[in-house]
Amino acid sequence: MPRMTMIEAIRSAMDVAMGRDENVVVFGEDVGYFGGVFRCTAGLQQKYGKSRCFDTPINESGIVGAAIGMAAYGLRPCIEVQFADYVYPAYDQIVSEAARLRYRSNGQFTCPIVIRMPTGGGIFGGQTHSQSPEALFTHVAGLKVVVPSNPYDAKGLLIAAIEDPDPVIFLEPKRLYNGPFDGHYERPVTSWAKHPLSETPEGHYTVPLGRAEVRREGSAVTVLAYGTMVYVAQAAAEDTGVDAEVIDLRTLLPLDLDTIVASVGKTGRCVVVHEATLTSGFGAELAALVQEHCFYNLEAPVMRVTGWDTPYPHAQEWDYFPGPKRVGEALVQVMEA
Amino acid sequence: MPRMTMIEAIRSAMDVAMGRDENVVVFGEDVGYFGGVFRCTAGLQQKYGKSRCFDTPINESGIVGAAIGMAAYGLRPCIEVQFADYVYPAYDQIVSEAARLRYRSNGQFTCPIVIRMPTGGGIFGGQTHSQSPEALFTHVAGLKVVVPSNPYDAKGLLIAAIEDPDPVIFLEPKRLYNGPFDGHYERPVTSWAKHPLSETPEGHYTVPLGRAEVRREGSAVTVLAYGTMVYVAQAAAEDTGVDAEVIDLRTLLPLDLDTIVASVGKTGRCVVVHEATLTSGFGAELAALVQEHCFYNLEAPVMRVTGWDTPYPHAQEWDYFPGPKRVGEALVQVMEA
Amino acid sequence: MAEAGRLSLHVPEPEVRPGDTPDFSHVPIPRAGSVERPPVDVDPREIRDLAYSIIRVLNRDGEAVGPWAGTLSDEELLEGLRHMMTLRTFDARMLMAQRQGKTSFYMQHMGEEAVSCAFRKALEPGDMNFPTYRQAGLLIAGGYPMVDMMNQIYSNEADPLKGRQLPIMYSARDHGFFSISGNLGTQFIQAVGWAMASAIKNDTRIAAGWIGDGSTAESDFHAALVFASTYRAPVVLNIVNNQWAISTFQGIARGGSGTFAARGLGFGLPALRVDGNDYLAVHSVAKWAIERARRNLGPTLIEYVTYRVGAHSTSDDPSAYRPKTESDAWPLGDPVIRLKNHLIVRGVWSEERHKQAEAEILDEVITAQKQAEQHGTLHSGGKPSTRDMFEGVYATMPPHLRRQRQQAGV
Amino acid sequence: MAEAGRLSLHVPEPEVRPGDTPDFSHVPIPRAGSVERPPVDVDPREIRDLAYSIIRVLNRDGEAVGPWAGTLSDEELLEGLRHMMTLRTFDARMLMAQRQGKTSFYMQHMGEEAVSCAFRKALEPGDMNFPTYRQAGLLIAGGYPMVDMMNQIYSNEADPLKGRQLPIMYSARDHGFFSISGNLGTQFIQAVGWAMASAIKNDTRIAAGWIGDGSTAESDFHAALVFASTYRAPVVLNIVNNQWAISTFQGIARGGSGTFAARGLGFGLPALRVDGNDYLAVHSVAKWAIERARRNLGPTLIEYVTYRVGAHSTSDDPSAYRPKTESDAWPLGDPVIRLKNHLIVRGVWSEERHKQAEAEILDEVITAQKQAEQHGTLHSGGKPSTRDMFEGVYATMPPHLRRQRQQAGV
Ligand SMILES: Cc1ncc(C[n+]2csc(CCOP(=O)(O)OP(=O)(O)O)c2C)c(N)n1
Ligand SMILES: Cc1ncc(C[n+]2csc(CCOP(=O)(O)OP(=O)(O)O)c2C)c(N)n1
Ligand SMILES: [Mg+2]
Ligand SMILES: [Mg+2]
Repeated sequence: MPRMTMIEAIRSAMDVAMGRDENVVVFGEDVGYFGGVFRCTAGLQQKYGKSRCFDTPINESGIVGAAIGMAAYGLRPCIEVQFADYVYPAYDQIVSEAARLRYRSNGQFTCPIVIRMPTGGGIFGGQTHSQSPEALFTHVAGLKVVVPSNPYDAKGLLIAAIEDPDPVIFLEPKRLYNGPFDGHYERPVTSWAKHPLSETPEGHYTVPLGRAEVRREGSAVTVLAYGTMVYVAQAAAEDTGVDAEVIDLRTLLPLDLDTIVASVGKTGRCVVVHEATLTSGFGAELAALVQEHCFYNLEAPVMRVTGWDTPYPHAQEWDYFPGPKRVGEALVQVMEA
Repeated sequence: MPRMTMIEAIRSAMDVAMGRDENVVVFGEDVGYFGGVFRCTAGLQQKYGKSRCFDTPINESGIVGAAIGMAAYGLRPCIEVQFADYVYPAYDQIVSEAARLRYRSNGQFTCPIVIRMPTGGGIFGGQTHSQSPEALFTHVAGLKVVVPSNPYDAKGLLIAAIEDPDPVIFLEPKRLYNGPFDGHYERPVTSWAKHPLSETPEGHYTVPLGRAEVRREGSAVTVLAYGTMVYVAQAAAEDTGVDAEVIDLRTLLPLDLDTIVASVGKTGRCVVVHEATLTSGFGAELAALVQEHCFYNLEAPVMRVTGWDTPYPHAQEWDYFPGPKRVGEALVQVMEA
Repeated sequence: MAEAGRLSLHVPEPEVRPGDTPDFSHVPIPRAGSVERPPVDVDPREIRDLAYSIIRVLNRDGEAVGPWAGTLSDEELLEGLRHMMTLRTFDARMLMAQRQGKTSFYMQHMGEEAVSCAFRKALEPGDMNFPTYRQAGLLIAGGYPMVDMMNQIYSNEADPLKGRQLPIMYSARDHGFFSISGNLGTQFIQAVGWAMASAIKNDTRIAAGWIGDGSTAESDFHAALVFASTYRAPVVLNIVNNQWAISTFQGIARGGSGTFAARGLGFGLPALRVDGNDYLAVHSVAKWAIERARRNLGPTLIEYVTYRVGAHSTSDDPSAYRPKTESDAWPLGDPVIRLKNHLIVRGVWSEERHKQAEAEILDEVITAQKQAEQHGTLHSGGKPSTRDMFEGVYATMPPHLRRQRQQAGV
Repeated sequence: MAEAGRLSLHVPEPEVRPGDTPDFSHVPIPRAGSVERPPVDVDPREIRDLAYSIIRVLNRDGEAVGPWAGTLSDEELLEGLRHMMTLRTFDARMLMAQRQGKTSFYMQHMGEEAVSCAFRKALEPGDMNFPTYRQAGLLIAGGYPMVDMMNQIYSNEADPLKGRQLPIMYSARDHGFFSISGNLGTQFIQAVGWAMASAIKNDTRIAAGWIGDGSTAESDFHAALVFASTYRAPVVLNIVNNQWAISTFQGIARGGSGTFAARGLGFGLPALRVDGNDYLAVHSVAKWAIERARRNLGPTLIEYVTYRVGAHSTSDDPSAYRPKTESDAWPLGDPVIRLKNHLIVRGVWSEERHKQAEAEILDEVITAQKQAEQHGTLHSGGKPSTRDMFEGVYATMPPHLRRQRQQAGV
């Protein structure tokens, strides 16, 4: 099977979707001729023409608003916001319009759009190229929120998202685009070529939305993670020797609660990890759910290891980033509790 | 002492602040000549002139963006977004600009603005006049988030917010504007005139940000609430006879964790109540914090009673609204757990 | 005033406020028939002056004059009059229903009936409107059943939107009427997106966006103009300038620009201003712009100059911010009366037939209302279920919502 | 192509792509000196044509001609040249430093030096700029120490912004330079707000907003124009049209409009287009607009026609989307060379003195760089502390952040 990077897998997903369904269109800033600043759409304009893959003016609200109109017409726009940090101008269109269109029109109009955006830190991108805004979307009824962690999933989830009848926020951890990053920034990075999950079929397949995957089995503590943090959590388990079960959530909304509850039921302990700021991050929802559903199994409070409650800094990136050291300390601490 | 409604108290706060500090300016849609669709700014233009209280074009991003520029100049804008449901177009200015200005400029520029907005449901306002978006702000480092529940607090908190050196999101539960609403929509409503907390000094005073208040002492279970839900929680306690301690959080960010921990330490049980949708609502953060800080005192999982994860409906308002019946059931259930 | 050499803030003010005598004499009203009618494939740069004039057809004597007089037949005009009268009667009844507590909220069209009623008749089946809350004429003139409108307003058991939406926030896909959003401006760019989709699919259908004078200040207005201009989308962009945005006069949104139509000039769009109270002028200008769009010549921006005679909504009382008599002084008259007079001049209508039509229409509306009320009103009779509240958030209900629905006991 | 009678989508394309021969012959370049200079209190409606022309001062022979030639002295012009040369040298050194891994990111000004350098000299102390990331000339020409700029770029222990901001996102309040945001467009309306504040306080200071051609598509551009127009804010609104927005040519943002300046016409603003590679023209037009603002006559929109010679940023490689030789074909030449030639024609400069100045400036920049590097670079030497990361989120650190700082062990 071919090996792909995340970027190649994401590109392949759009290629396959455009090839199968003429209603799939792709657009965004620098997405057309150039193929995107991360090259995720490279070659699509050439292959499918300027009507189906094109550059847009720099107006995120316009990009999403136009996509909503197109979706109401019957197309399936898969659009790019250049960085998740730049999604806020489109927030009204997403929250007030895309998320509620099916509901408020009682299904007369629907909004099958996918909004792709590079998310997360670890590239010295400073406050405007590092944010993880997933919790701002998981609070919004009507949206689905997906965060893939490897090429295989990225392609399968993106095809599933494009085929989904409802709006999907598709967050691509940019630190994973070219290789699995485990947060050991001082060590050489590995490339996807050496990782089994870079084996990605050329053709069509889907990874269903709403299903988590256990990435590392363990009996001592359950770690809930997604995106880059999946690798950080695995590294923390290896580094500390704590027998952690690492769950890659993949879809945050709707959430695969069953897999979580089953695991915490077994381990009795839980650590939640994400890059976003702590307060009202998605970890809060996870902690709340775990204590709601596993209260009588829990032997220690659910701990959260996250970005600090500050804007994302530039120079102090590795102090901010919840790396294997901080996650490892939490694993040890939760075992001692 | 004079008795005021919430509206009068809020107006009085701005009046006092404008009278004391020439740098306080007030503006927003319909805020100037007419005095606001809820009349919170009535009379201020007449008293302080058109340069200090004026109508704006209908552009929420423009209103906040202009306020940020004014704050950077040295003014203290206290602005109105007509309904919290209409804040999203301004979300980028709030999150990317107001919240981070002090940090990113290392204090060279600051952003002492207050963004007032009517929030919450209970008025048959449908999906665009009923939302409670507080969790979308509590996730943002650099913001403060305030939700008053009575005239005395509303005035004192609003003056404190205007005098605060940082941006404050000031959410006014519109269902409380004219009287304390306990969610018993089928019973006649009482007016503020009959409630002790409508006693509001004419002049200057502040209620400090970041401090919760116990509204009802109790020993069986702690209820964390804010805004309209404070009265619903009290009603639920009365209706069920459960000896609940009801805490009015007043400020969500920064949160008065000490008061919460002290109470749950005493009761060993906790129910969180809010109008906003459940998933990733502020209740998630509260539940996460309570289990983190009170784990060994908890005798039952922290329960959340909230709006459902749907857009805010029109006809089914009272099925959606977390009224005293639903809160009461949770109280009973948490006591039985 | 500030000292010399010092800056000061300019805040635009309407010329009259409650207590003053309304005066529109400064508003330049060109003679009916005086504005040229360019070919639809005109270079927009050649017709910039149309953004500063007003295209009018009906003169004071009720005659249709000039190059925009159009080709509507007697039957079509009589139908148009009927639509406007129906809308006005519908409004009156629903306002009353709101006062009677049968619903929570209502918004009327008084004075602006020509805009949506006439525009609708210039469209073809399959075209799509992205309306605001003040274009119910698109439904009335499009043959959408009044009783379904009322069911929506009453949030009753037959409400096509299952009680989920605020009254009057209709949705009627099959009638070319997009689901109304309560958020201002958002749908202007969606209309452009729909039109782009039609162009992408080499379809023949076009879209129409709608926005109020006040809402042109919203940022999505800009997004719409940028996208429409860049991709030459087959869309007609309609600005309904009814002089007021709740309590705020149009000068606050318009600022130093001469007109709202002029906003289109910076985008190279043809920008036309039209007498919004003149059914014939509205229809004729709409036809022109729709033909442009359909011939793939790109978008057109139209400003309809009209006046909001009533309150903004049932939550509003305009006497607090404008003279009560302002609407009487409005120089473009009443759209119903003007079309009525024209039909009388044309010899196909009379005061008597008008009175008779009024009675008939009232009857029709009351019949519809009775029918709707059999399905319930907001606080009594049949209503959408709690289950309806949980459904339709997604195509398939996800586990967490199923759990919540169960908790709610339904 | 679509069948006859069918719609199709228009997507603007630049005329040349890699492999093609660049050709700007279709870009109309008016003769230097040919555009009138109206009085600053002109009625904007009378000068609409200025939005479609280009104000130019320096002709091909290096002479300053026409009504906009201005009154800059030899000394002032020599200083201007030095500022532009310094900026160019600064850019070259910092680009190299980025390649050497001393910082994470850099953005240069090559070809656009005149815009920010000349504008800065038309301002008064106390005025405030709201710049984008491509106006470092405002700092250089304003006398802000280069070493502080470098400390920011290096995120070192002397970084005035404590390592919190991406390189080049400077903030220098005392130099009239607002904290740069990485989010496009947001600061255009903030500039208007600052200007409104100055007017509210009957101050004399004015503001300047800055935006790129691509970013005019952002919605806050609209917000800025609406507010500026309504309140006649004392602000100069600058659009730097450098033809590109990363890989996207200006036609995608501009759409069917003739020019970006024309966007101002729909708001009734005076809208001027100026040769952005002509130091004298930029300065003269800036003076005009700033005087307008200061005399409380309201906002002005200016489009600077220039060309981004370099890559968008150190993360970009333009050879993937435009011919490598495109910048050589750019018809407005190089701002440094043009001013140099003018000074030679004026008789106050020579090739030799220019070479000598180049050497001096390189020396100065290198000296500053050495000084900065003593405080560390991104990955080595002194750096802002983890404590700095926790501070300054609020004026007073709230309990939850104190708890987190403690957890972080600092
Ligand atoms: C985003 C947003 N901001 C504010 C409002 C509140 N609001 C409802 S209608 C209205 C006035 C709109 O005026 P205009 O666009 O002129 O339309 P008209 O009501 O006159 O038809 C306002 C401010 C809203 N619905 N949405
Ligand atoms: C809101 C937002 N969207 C997208 C970006 C990514 N981005 C950074 S620069 C840029 C191009 C800007 O082009 P232009 O305005 O012409 O300025 P120039 O770089 O040419 O000076 C883009 C799309 C951003 N920084 N902010
Ligand atoms: Mg209006
Ligand atoms: Mg550019």
